[in-house]
Amino acid sequence: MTLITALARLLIFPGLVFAMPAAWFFLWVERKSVALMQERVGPPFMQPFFDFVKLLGKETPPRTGIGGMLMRAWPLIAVSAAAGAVGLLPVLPSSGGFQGDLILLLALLELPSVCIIAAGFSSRSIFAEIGSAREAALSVSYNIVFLLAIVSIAASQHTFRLEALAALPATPLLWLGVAAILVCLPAKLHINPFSLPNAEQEIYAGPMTEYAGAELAMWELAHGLEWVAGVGLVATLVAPHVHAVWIAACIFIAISFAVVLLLSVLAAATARLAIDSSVRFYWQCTLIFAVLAISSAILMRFWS
Amino acid sequence: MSYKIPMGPYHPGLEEPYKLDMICEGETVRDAELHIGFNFRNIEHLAETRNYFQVIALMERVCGICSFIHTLTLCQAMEKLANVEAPPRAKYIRVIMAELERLHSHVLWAGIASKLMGFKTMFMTCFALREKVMDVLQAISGNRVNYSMNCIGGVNRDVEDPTALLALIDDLEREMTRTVIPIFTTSSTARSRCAGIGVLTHEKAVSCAVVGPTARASGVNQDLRRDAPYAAYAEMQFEVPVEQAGDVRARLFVRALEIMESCRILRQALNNIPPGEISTGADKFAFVTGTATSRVEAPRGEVMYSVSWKEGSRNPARVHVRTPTFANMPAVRWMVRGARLADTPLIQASIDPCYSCTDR
Amino acid sequence: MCTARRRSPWLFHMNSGSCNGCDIEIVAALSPRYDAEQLGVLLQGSPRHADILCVTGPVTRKAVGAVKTVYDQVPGPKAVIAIGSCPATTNVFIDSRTLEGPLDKHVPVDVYVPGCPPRPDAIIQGVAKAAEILAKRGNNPQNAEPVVTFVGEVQP
Amino acid sequence: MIDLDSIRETLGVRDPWVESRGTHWLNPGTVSVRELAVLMNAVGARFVTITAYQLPGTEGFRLEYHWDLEGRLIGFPFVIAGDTLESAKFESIYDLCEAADWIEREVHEGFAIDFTGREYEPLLLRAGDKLGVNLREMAAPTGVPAQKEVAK
Repeated sequence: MTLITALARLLIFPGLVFAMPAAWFFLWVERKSVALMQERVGPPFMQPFFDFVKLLGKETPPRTGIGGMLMRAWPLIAVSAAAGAVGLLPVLPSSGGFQGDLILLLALLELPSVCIIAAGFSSRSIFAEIGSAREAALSVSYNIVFLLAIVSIAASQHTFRLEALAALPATPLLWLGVAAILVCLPAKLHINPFSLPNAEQEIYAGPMTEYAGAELAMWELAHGLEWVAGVGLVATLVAPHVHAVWIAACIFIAISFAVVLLLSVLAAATARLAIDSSVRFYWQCTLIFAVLAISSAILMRFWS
Repeated sequence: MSYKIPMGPYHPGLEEPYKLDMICEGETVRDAELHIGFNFRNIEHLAETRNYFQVIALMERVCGICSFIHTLTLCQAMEKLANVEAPPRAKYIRVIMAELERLHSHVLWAGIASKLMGFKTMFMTCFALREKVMDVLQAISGNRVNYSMNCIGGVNRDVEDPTALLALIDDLEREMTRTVIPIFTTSSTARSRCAGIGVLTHEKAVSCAVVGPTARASGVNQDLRRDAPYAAYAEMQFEVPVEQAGDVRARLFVRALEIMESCRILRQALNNIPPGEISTGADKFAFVTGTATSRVEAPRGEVMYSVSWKEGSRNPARVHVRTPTFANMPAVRWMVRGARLADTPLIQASIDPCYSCTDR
Repeated sequence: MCTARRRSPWLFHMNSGSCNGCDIEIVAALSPRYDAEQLGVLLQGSPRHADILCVTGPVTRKAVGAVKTVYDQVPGPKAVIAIGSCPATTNVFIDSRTLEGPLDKHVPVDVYVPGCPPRPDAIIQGVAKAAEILAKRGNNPQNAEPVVTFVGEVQP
Repeated sequence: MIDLDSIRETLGVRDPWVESRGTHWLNPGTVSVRELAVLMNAVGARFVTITAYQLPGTEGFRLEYHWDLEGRLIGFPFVIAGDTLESAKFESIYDLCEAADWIEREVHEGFAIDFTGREYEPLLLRAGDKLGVNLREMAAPTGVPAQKEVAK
C-alpha cells in the first residue's frame, strides 16, 4: 500500500469526499424515513447540508482559557476520528491495509463518544454534565457487546486485519457478530430507544447544550460520519466478496442504505428507555452474546 | 452526594414556564421544590376592571386548552347572579363543546406524554388525531382555540347539523381503540416508562385533595359531571373510570377510558339535542348583590369560580378561580420522590398540568 | 449561505406567560397536518442552537429577565417572532400591573404573527418570513435593525 | 349521604344552612377554622379553596372556606377585622389540611393576610417581589398606582 492510495482512501473514497455527502445523505434518510412513517412529508433532500452550512455561518460564543480551547478542540478531534474510521473501512477489495487495523478502527470509532463525554464535562453546564454521565454509562455497557462481537469474529480467523475479515464467507458466527453490532449501533448513534444522552425533554441538548455555530456543525458532521462508519462496518462485514470495484462500491452503499432504514424504523417505533433499563438491556445482551460468541469462536478454532 | 438540578423555567420538554428544582443523588430524585408564577398575569384582579361582556373574553384566556370550560363556569356563575337560565338546546351544546374539549385535551396530553417519553411517532399520531377534533371544534365555533361560545344565558353559535358529527366520533373512537391504546399498552418501551412510575397513594391523593383524572387514577371516585350535574349532564348515561394503582400508567388508562366515555356522551348529546333557542337573547342584565359559585369538571379536574357582584354595577366585585392544576400540582412533590431523574418530566406531565391556569 | 439560512430555520420556543393557546399551535405546526419540517424547521432544545426565537405571551414580570437572557444566548444572525397578539400588544391583559409587555420594549421583534391564537399555517408563514429576513441579514451588523413585518399584511 | 344538619350540630352552630347560588353556606359563628378543618377531615370532605375578599374601607377581609362533601359545595365565611391592611391575621390550617398550603400562600401574597402558625416558602406567584402585598390595591379599577409599588 503506497502513501498515495492511503491518502486517497482517507480523503476520497471511502474517506472525506465520499463520507461527507454520505453522512448528509444518511442523516436525511433517517429524518425522511421517520417522517414518512409518521405520515409527514419530511425535510427536503438537501436539508442536512443546509443545516451544516448555516451552522458554519453562525456566531460562536467567545471562549477563553484552556477550557475554551478544549471545548473548541473536542468537535475537531471527533470529526477527524470518525473520518479516519471511515477511511479505514476496506470497501474496495485488495486496497491494502495493515496487520491490526481492526484495533485502530475500534479505537477511532470509540473516540467520538469519548469526545462527547469530555466536551459535556468541559462545558460546565449541569445538563451537559448529566448528559455526559449518561453517555459514559451507556458507552461502558454497549461497548462490551460491541467489542466482544468483533473480537470473536476476529479470533475465529486468527487475524486483526479488516480486509481478511471483510472477505470472510458468511458463517453463523459472522451473522452473530453482525447482529451484536446492530444491537449496539442505536446506542452508538444516540437514536431511539437509546437516545438518552441527548434527551432534550430532560436535559436540554445533553452534552451539546453549550455548543453553537461552527462547533455544533462539526458535531453534526461527526455524528453523520459515525453513521457512515458504523453502518459501513456492518456493510463491509456482510457484503459478499467481489473483485469489480464499482460493484463492490454499489453493494456497500446499498447495504448501508438498508441498515440506515432498519435503524430508522427502530427509532420511529420505540420510546426512549431510561438509563437503568438501557444498561440492563446491554448487560443482558452481553451475557448472551458473550457466551455464544466466545464459545463458538473457540469451537471454530478447534475445528479449523 | 446530592445536588440540585433545576428543571425549567424555560425547558424544552414543557410547554409552559415553571421551575422544578430537583434534589438528586445520582439519577434518583430525593425531593423537589416547585416554583410557579411565571405566567402570573393578575387576571383575578383584572377581572374587577372589566364589565360583564369583557370579563368573558378575559377569562377565556386564562387557559388556551380548556378555554371553553372557563367561560362555561363563569357564565354559569353569572347566570345565577343575573337570574337567567340557559335554554335546553344551549345546555346540550355546552355539553357537546365541553366533551369535544375534553377529547382534544386528552389526546393532546397523550401526545405530550409520548413526546416526553421520547416516542416521537406516537406524538405525531396523537396530533394527527387531535387535528380531527380541532376540525369539528372549528366547524362549530369558527376558531381552533378560543371559541367564544358562551354568553350569559346560552351560547353564541348553534350546532348546525348534529348528526353529521356522529361519523367523526366513530372515526375517532376507532382510531383510539385500534392504534393509540394498543401502542401505549403493548409497546414495551412505553410500558417500561409508565408502569409503577410516579405513584400517588390513595391516602396522599385524599390529603392533597387532588381532582380529576389524577384523583381517579389513585382510586378516588369523584366526578362532578355525575356528583353535581351541570348543563345537561343529568340526562347523560356514562361511567366514571377509576383505577387503583395511582401510577402514570393508571392515569393514562383513566384518560383513555374517559375518551371512550366522552365519545359515548357526545353520541347521546348529538342524537337527543332538543330544538329551540340557543340563548335567551338578552344583552342587558341586572345582577343582584351576592356571591355565586359554579363548578365544572374540566379535562384536568374540577374548576371552581366564585363570582361576587354589587347590585347596579357593571363590573364584578371579585372573581376567584380555583383551577384543577392548582390542586394537583402540590401532589407532584410526593410523586417524584424516589423517582429516576429521567422520569420526572413524564411524572409532572402525567397530571396534565396547566400553569397558565395555576398562575392566572 | 443565504440559501442555507433561508432553508434551515431552527426555532427556540419561549413562553413568556401565554395562555397555552399559541404554544399548542406551534406544536401543531410541527404535526403531520402542517409539518413544518418540510421547510427545514426544527424545534431546538437549547437556545444556543437556534436561529429564531419564537416568543408567546404578554411578557410577565417574572419572564422579562429570562426573555433577555435567552435572546442573548441565541447566536447571531438571529430573528425574533412574536407569536399571537399577546407579545405584540399584551392583548386582553392590557393594564395588568404584573406585566412588562409588550415584547418589543425588551427585544427587537422582526415578525409579528397576529391572532389569538394564530393558526398553525400563519405561524409557519411567520417562520418563513423570519427565515427570509435572516438570509438577508447575515452577519452584517448594519442589518441588525429589526425588520418589522406582519403575517397576513397585504403585499403592495 | 352525610346529613348536613349533623355537621351543624357537631359544631354547635345555631344558624341554619343556607343554600344560595351553588353553595351551602353555614355561618360558623364562634367556631374556629381549625375545629372546622378537623371535622371536615373526619367526615371525609375534600378541601376546595379559600376565597378572599377585601371589605370596603377598613372593615378588613372576608375569607370563604370551601369544602366538597359528596358533590355538595359547602362554604364557611369568616371575617377578619383588620384596621390596617398589614395587620390582618388568621389561623392557618396547613398542618391539618395539606391541600390548603398553596391557597394560603396565594392569599398571603395577594392580600397580605398573615396565616399564623406557618412559614411561607419563597413566593408562589411573584418571585423576587415582596411577600404579602395587597395586589388588589395595585390593580385598583381607578387606575391610580398604589402607594406600595413593588420593588423591581
